[in-house]
Amino acid sequence: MPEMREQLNNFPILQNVFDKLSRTFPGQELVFSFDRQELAVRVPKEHLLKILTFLKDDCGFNTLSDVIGLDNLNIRKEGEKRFAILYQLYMFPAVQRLRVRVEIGENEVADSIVPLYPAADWAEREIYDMFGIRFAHHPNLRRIYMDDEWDGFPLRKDYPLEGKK
Amino acid sequence: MTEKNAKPGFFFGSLDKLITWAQKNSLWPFGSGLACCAIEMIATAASHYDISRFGMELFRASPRQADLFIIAGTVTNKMAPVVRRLWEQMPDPKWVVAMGNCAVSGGPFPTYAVLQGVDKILPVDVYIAGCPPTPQGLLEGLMLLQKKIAKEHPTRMIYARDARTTE
Amino acid sequence: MSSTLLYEFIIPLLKVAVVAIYPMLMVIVMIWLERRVVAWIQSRIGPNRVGFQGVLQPFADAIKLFFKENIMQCGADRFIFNVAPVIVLWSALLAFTFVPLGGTMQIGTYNLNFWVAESPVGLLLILGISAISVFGIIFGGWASNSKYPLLGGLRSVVQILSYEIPTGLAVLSVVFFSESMNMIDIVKKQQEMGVWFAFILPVSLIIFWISAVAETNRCPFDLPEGESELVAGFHTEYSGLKFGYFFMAEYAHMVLLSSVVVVLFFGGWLPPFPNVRFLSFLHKVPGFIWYFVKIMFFLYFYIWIRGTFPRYRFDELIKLAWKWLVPLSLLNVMLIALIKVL
Amino acid sequence: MAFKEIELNMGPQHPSTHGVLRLKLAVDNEVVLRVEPVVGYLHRGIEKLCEHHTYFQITPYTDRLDYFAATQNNLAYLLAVEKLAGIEVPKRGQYIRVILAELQRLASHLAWIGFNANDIGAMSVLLYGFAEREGILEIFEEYIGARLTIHSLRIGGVPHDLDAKIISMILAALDSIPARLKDIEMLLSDNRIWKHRTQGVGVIPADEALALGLTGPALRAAGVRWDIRKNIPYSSYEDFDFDVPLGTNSDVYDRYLVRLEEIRQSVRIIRQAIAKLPGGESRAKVPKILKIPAGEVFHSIEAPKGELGFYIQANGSEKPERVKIKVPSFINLQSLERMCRGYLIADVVAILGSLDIVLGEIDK
Repeated sequence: MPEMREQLNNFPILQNVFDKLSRTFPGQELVFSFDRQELAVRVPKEHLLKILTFLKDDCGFNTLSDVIGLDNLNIRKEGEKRFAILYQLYMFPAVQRLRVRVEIGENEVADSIVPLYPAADWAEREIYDMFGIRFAHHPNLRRIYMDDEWDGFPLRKDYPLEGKK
Repeated sequence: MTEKNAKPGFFFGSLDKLITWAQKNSLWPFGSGLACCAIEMIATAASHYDISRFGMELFRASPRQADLFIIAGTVTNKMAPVVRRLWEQMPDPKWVVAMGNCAVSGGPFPTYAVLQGVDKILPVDVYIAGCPPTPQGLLEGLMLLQKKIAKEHPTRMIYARDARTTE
Repeated sequence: MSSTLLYEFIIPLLKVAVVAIYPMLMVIVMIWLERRVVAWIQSRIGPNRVGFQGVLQPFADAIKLFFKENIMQCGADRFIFNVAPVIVLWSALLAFTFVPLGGTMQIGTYNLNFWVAESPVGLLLILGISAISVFGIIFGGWASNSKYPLLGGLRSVVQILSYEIPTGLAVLSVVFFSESMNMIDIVKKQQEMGVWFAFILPVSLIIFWISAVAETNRCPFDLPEGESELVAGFHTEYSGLKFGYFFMAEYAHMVLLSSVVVVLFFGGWLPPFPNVRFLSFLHKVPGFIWYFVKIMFFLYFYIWIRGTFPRYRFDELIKLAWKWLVPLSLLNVMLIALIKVL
Repeated sequence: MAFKEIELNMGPQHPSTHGVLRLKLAVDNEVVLRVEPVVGYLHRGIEKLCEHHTYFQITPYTDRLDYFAATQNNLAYLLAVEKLAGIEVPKRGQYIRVILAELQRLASHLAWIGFNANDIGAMSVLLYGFAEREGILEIFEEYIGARLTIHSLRIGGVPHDLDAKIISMILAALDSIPARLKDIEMLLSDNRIWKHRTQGVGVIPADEALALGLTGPALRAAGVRWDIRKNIPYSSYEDFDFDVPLGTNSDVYDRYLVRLEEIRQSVRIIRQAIAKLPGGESRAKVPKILKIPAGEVFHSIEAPKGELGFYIQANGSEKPERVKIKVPSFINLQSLERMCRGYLIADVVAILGSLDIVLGEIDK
């Protein structure tokens, strides 16, 4: 962890976010990574909502740019979960970005962050539509792109490009 | 005189010419665009390429008053039944122009969500290649359609009455 | 052939034929004129491939519309659906009987006057008959059994009714001066006074013109067939010649209201500058030429407005009618009554 | 009389939904109670396609996202790839990219003014906007050969250099734009009907706009000073001085004014870029087969519609593992529900137009 602090030396705001996070959540295994000037933190699924509220209220990440779904079927190491969801946070007006990563298993249910960031409503519906990851307490979790009675989740790695006939 | 290749007499022949002349010169396109080709269709209707010279500038918003359906863009599987219903709502002497590679054959999107070619659901009269076709390409396609309309025989139902059944 | 048969039967019949064909001809001219002028405003060329400079374009449209399939909505009310366009077009054509197209011309012993009927309440009849077109629009909107035409129909009811009042009051202020509602007397009065009513009553001219544009559902008041909101408004479900009827009726109404404005405010068939000595050669030109020139100006004005203005929102439209035009026209009528009395 | 709510369907085909968007309106005699946008009618699966194509082959797909601003999409994608692969674009290449991107912003805003005015009834402004846009499309046709989906940028820089003919065409186009803007402003800006139709319509407060993730001119009209060209300068935008137009009461009229002002600022940027165009190479050396080691990057730019971001996850091969496109119109359309409550149907059309959404981008 200490060498992570040196990497953040010329990014003061990100450095104190790093300090605050490691101070308030010492127990949980938060895995930080800083590459190409982008700070990313891997967060266990159970504490996601707590950490995101903390980031929003205390650290000032007041806007959510994007919610990204990943299917790491082919590149995951042994024992790792299949899916991952990334929350791209943005701090305005201090102009800083942070990426929070959560690993989701095959048919686990992620919890929706719509109460925190209303912008995530459609993005989560898109992830459900494309990957089949269900979100708890989502206002109306329905498919957004495909027909409602479409079977299969297109962006999964095992889904053929031309679609199932 | 076998009904199969019944020739239109002088009266029906000139009547055909009159009707097709009128239909050719007042093709009102249906104001519906799907994707990028729609922008080139509007650019063709704008002042630089000016489709109104051929009397086509009245883009009717309701299918009831349009008689030319330019499929300008990608027809996805979700949109296909809608496009089919719009085509059925148009009154009868109607023509379809498939504008752009997506409408002609699915174009650069061979994916699960795209209908590979609009002629799977609609009878297409003119195919225009290009992604998107330039306004000159669209104008050339429309002039081809005008030539095709000029050769039609709308009064065939009268002078070749029995031919209709054998067709 | 006895002269009474000629004078009493054939000439009025010819006149009726002329008045029936005249709006149709004007519609043909208007279709071409509108598409060319709007295209010119929008730096386009407009139809110029069909016949010389696109002159045959209206005929091509009409013939094509004639041969279109005639679609009837399944849930539509058949009779009313078919009657609506006829009412709209018929109301415009019937009103033309009282419109004086020109003065009287001396041919041999018989002075031919350029109007079909002359009635002491000609003005009221014209406005009354042209207001019947509202029924056509509502029938069309309601009978199409679909949501957008219904909304279009409702909008046109409120719009045309709320603009009848300013029209009536503006006409009232004219009648104060002309002391008669006979269209021919109004023109004769202007000839007698040597000045057109437009210069005496500019306010009522403006009021009448705004409500005329509103009554024919023309931009910026074209909410009943607002293209971008209600797909095609009340005539969404009409195809083929029935839509052609609505199309022609709109233009016929425009020609009708332009001719009413010309007769009321600009002296129907009177040559301009009547008392200027060296312009007296203008009197040689027959009356209906002047009438035609003045109408073309107003028809051009319709198209000019269409090329420039955006569309009103519904509550703005009603606010304009009730908060601006009605009080203004009431004030105008009172003012003119005062002037007449003093 | 029992209150009966009409369910009006501004269906996938409607003159003013700018493409295949379906709006389910719950309407009480023209007053809108609820709006529920339904998207997906133009979903072509571009993200799935990106996983089956190499980094070079993906650039033409990004043209077809926001087909009004093809160069901007290329720029966003290419900056993300170059950041991932660590490719340094030479200064001249960056300047030419800025010129092309700003020209594309002009074309997009001019088309938007035309569509928004046409939705509100002023059809002539659509023709004026498109006539002006033709001048810019001719420049692209001269530079790269295509008009709309132009694929005008490459990994590492730009395919061709700007020769004197293109620069003279650009300067000629820039001279004619202010005159045309004056025409449009004369027709619209102080027109009473236009003001009635746009002022106080579709108002959304600044904090709610931020919470809903609104970006671009719609957010700047709420007075929030967020322009990525200024906040996180990319592709040497820090060398040019331009100001970020802001609105005050965040309604359709302010969005219209902000976009008008942005056109003038873009003209300023292009003039400065042409004046200070440095010499040298316009494209970096890029290997024919580009294999990018495992890693992920998220990079976003200021597209005409808002913040357009690309998230790319590389897996060492020449094809990306995952490409996620953060699309401004997708998030902006979400706030339509919040903006349209209580207005009339005619206002829904005006508000939808002011958000400047493009369906190719929303449905990906």
